[in-house]
Amino acid sequence: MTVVSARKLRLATVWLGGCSGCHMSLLDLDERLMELQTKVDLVYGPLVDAKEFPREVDVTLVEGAVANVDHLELLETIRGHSAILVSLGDCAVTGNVTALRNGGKVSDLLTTIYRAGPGRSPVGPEAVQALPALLPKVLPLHHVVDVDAFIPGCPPDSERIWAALGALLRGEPVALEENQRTFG
Amino acid sequence: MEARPVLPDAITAHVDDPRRRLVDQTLKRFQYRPDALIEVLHVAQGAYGFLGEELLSHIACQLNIPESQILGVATFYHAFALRPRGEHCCIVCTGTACYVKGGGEIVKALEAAYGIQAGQTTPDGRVSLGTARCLGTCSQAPLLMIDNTALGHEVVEGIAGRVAAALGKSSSGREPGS
Amino acid sequence: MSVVTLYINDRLVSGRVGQTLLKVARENGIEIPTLCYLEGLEPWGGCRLCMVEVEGQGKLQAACLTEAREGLAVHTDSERLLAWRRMIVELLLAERNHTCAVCVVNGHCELQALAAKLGVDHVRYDYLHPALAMDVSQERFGLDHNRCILCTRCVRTCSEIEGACTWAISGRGITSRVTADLDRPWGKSTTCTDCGKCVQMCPTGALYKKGATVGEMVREKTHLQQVMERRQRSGK
Amino acid sequence: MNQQRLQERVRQLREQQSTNPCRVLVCCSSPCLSAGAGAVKSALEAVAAEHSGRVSVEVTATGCLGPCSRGPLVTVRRPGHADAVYERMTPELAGKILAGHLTETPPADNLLPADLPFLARQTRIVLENCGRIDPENLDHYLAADGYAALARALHDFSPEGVCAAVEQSGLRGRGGGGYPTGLKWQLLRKAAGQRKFVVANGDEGDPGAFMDRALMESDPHRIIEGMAIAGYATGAAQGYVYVRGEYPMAARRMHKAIRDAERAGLLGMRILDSPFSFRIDVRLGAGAFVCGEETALMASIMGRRGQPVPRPPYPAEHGLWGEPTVINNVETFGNIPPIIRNGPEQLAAIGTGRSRGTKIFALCGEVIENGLIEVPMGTTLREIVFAIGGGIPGGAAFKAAQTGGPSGGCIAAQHLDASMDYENLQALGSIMGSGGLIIMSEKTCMVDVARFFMDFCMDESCGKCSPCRAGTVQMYRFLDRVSNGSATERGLVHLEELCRLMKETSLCGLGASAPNPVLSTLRYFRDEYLAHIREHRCPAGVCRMTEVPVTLLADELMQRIAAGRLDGEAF
Repeated sequence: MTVVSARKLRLATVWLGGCSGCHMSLLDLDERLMELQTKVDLVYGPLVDAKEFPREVDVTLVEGAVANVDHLELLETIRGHSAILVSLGDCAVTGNVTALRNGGKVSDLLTTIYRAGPGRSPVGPEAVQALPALLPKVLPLHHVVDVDAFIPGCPPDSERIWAALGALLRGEPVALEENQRTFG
Repeated sequence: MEARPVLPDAITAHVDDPRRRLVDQTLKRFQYRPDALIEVLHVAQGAYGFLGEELLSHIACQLNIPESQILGVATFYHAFALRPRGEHCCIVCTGTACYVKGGGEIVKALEAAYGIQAGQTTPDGRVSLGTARCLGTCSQAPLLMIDNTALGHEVVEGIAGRVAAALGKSSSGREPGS
Repeated sequence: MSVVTLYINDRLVSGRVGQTLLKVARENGIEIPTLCYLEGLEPWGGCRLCMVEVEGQGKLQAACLTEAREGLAVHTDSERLLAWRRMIVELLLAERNHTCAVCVVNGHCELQALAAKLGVDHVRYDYLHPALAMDVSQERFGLDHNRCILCTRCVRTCSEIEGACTWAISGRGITSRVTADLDRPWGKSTTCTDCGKCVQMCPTGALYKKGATVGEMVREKTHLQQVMERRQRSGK
Repeated sequence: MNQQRLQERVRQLREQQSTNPCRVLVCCSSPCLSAGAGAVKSALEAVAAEHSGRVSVEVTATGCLGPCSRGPLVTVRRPGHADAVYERMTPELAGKILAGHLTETPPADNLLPADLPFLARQTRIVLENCGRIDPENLDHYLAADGYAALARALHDFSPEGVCAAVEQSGLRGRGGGGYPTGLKWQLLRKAAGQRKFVVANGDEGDPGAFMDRALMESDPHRIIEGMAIAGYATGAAQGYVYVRGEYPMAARRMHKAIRDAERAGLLGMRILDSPFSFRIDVRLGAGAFVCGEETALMASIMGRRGQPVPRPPYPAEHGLWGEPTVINNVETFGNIPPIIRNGPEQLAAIGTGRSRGTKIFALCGEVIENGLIEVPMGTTLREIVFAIGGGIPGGAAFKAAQTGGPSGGCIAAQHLDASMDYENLQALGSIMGSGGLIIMSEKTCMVDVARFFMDFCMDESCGKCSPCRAGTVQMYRFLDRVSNGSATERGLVHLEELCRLMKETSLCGLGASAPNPVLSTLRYFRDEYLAHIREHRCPAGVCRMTEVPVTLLADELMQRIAAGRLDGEAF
């Protein structure tokens, strides 16, 4: 899907079950952010106070794994409204640290932390009014929706992000060099 | 090859144990050759009911095979058990013919009846529920074995009752957890 | 020592009789990925990453085990082989818990490096996330089953080089595990000589030196060759 | 015992058997025993004792006659009368029938029709003695031309001559591989090496297959004779019979037969006073399907983990303990004595194309007549299922026949007229395999069958090579998702890719053939897969579709939590 480069590219960044390290790495672009904002309109994300995920987004960088029901629904919306969806960072690509809970059961997890542990929040069916229900297993993005490009790394350093964004701006598929696509 | 020197410590205490004598006779019959390991394990499993650590260590020493490789062989094959099995064994055949005629349902029914998963033993050590890939009597499908008696052409309805009855009658001739 | 000549990727190369295709290829600068193979150890042939196409043979051959014979025509990097290698790396990454970000050998792991080289930037299969134990009973080293890919380098090193035969694979199929003696904690093994050769040979973070930081986890892989050469030279 | 005394003893035995007024054969193979044949036999012996004053009756326990689902079976054989075979015997009925025969008023209840298609339409060569002789009695085997082939081979044939005869017969491996047996023996005969070995593969790990068990339990001497001839032809002095761990009775009977043969001078040192010596040991398997693969089998015989090693080098050059070894299936050895005794032409005349001779099938599943049948190669599936097997119970429709077990595939209804031989079955996407033939009706869900076989391969994988160890698990998980309703079509693409990966890169036959059941069910029943995935429905009604694909997981979870269920674990 080539992106028309005449008008500014509509870019969105989202942060699901992750630690925001990838967004901080995005900010590490430092002075290149100036050059980026001449080509890109940031239409959604933690750095923008848009409430609803907008339509006709050209590129969405999604950080973090799908850990609960809200993530799942938001990701479906993102896929529906985005031309190109990019998994940003190991959590989105592999589930990484967020998925470390997958070895056990959700009910054991909630019991250990909230019923028997120090956690303060409500438990059981009434909890779901306040908090989104946890999925039985944390999933990487491409196990839920089709993903067009992957930027591995925890966090992916700013060079990789810049290389990927460059390709996307030129309308080419993302093809990172060997040393830029290692996990971890 | 002459017989291995028997270690001086606790192992010699077993010399009068008839099961140990049976294992040692088998070792001697195969002239302590390492390739007799599986035959010896069969005899040991038959005599003791399971392969304890001390027993495996003795066999490893006699056959001059590293202990790690003995464990590798003992855990590779389905027939050998490293933990004591129940007094009675209830094996449900889940070969293709039995599965196609409802063997899977029978396993689920018995798992519910005894509150254990296939491959486990009831807490009181009385019954071990297991499945087998194929017992070779497909014409009696679906079939299950209670110790040595077979229940062929079985159906799910009332299976737990018939298994309990068969368990009552059969004596497996081995005290539990030996 | 008679020479054997063959074609690898349509390039005429030569090697000594008895050498494997892998050795001949590597001596001629042709790279074939491997994980379970290690110079100095008996080839195992389990990881199946070094499969190559040999003209005239229907089935793919494992380069680490197939002898180089006169006049063979071998292809090591067809599109099909690259696809199979990527899929095998994906299967390995999904089989156990390879969370590189929090791994003790992050940056020094052969599996991690191979994934990047082959272009595996995501795993399409279900992550199995098995709940596996760790064994830190050994004084200087630790064993983490979550990172083990069952390449048996440790087993072969311990039996062929050190001769202690502490390690062996027990269990079968997906439940196979590296175990010491009769499944004893490593620290209580009666045969382990604490030599640490297995830790040097492990491709991933399964066997590691306790207390070492991620940066210090550089392993010495050629260590084995020198031991073997000195052993040959000393005529043992 | 040399050849003349052997013929002398055979003549004596035949004469004694012909004078015997009444012989009762009770099938005591595993299926009939588990259906109560033991009690039937003791009842018959009691009746025989009552009449012992007037007429001597010989009650014999025999091996498997074939129609196992009609067990327990009793055959009454009286000179001048046709054999009377009775089905579903109970102790009382058997006693009544024998008493009736002895008083010349044979009752007709439970009498099998003489032309029962199940028995009449078979060509029993390998199974000729099964169910007609007492497997634990050497004399019975000798009376049925036992060891005549061995005597003839030692006396009239050179080793090359035996190999040539086997090659001429066109016999191919009955274990499923289909490699020409004569060729295999020639390779071993020419191989250098002082110690050579002959191995009989009786591992028979395929679920739903029991031909080798029936043969080992019913006619063990035949296998020993076949192995001895192989030893003579190839120059081997030691043989091993690898009996499956789950067949204790077969192992016992093989042990006894070996001891009896050695005591009679037909095995061991200087057989029949000839310079040829041949020893056979029994090795008991311990529950590992992979040990059916020849290199894993050899590892198991050597007391190691049953893990295959790549080939080449083939066992004929580098087998047990590095020495040349030939490995054939038990049924293949069963074919050898008739080749030497009646000449290779008899076997070569039967069969189609390059598949010569007969094949034993274990017919079971959704078919009226369950049991053991031996039919010429090239018999059509329709004849086996409907003519011999009596069709599907309850008139249900035939859906598929599964051959080759976990390494085979299914044959759909449109190929009912396919001829059962090596090449044709392969073309249909299945394999001949060891002979397990499981018939499936509309009640069976093919996705569930594929899942069942993948669960089997996943559990039986030896774990040595990564495509099979990890690939079978991923394929099983996806098939499990299809049958529980949480699969997506994207997964179907990955499944087919994994099938090709395993076929091409697995180290041994288990991994290379594990995808066959999946590929063949996809080939013939793809619509069932799509019905499960797209319409969330199991056409056969077998699969419990309790889960949902990830796209619908959100509201499914909310409903479960609202209903107090927190067990959303399946996804």
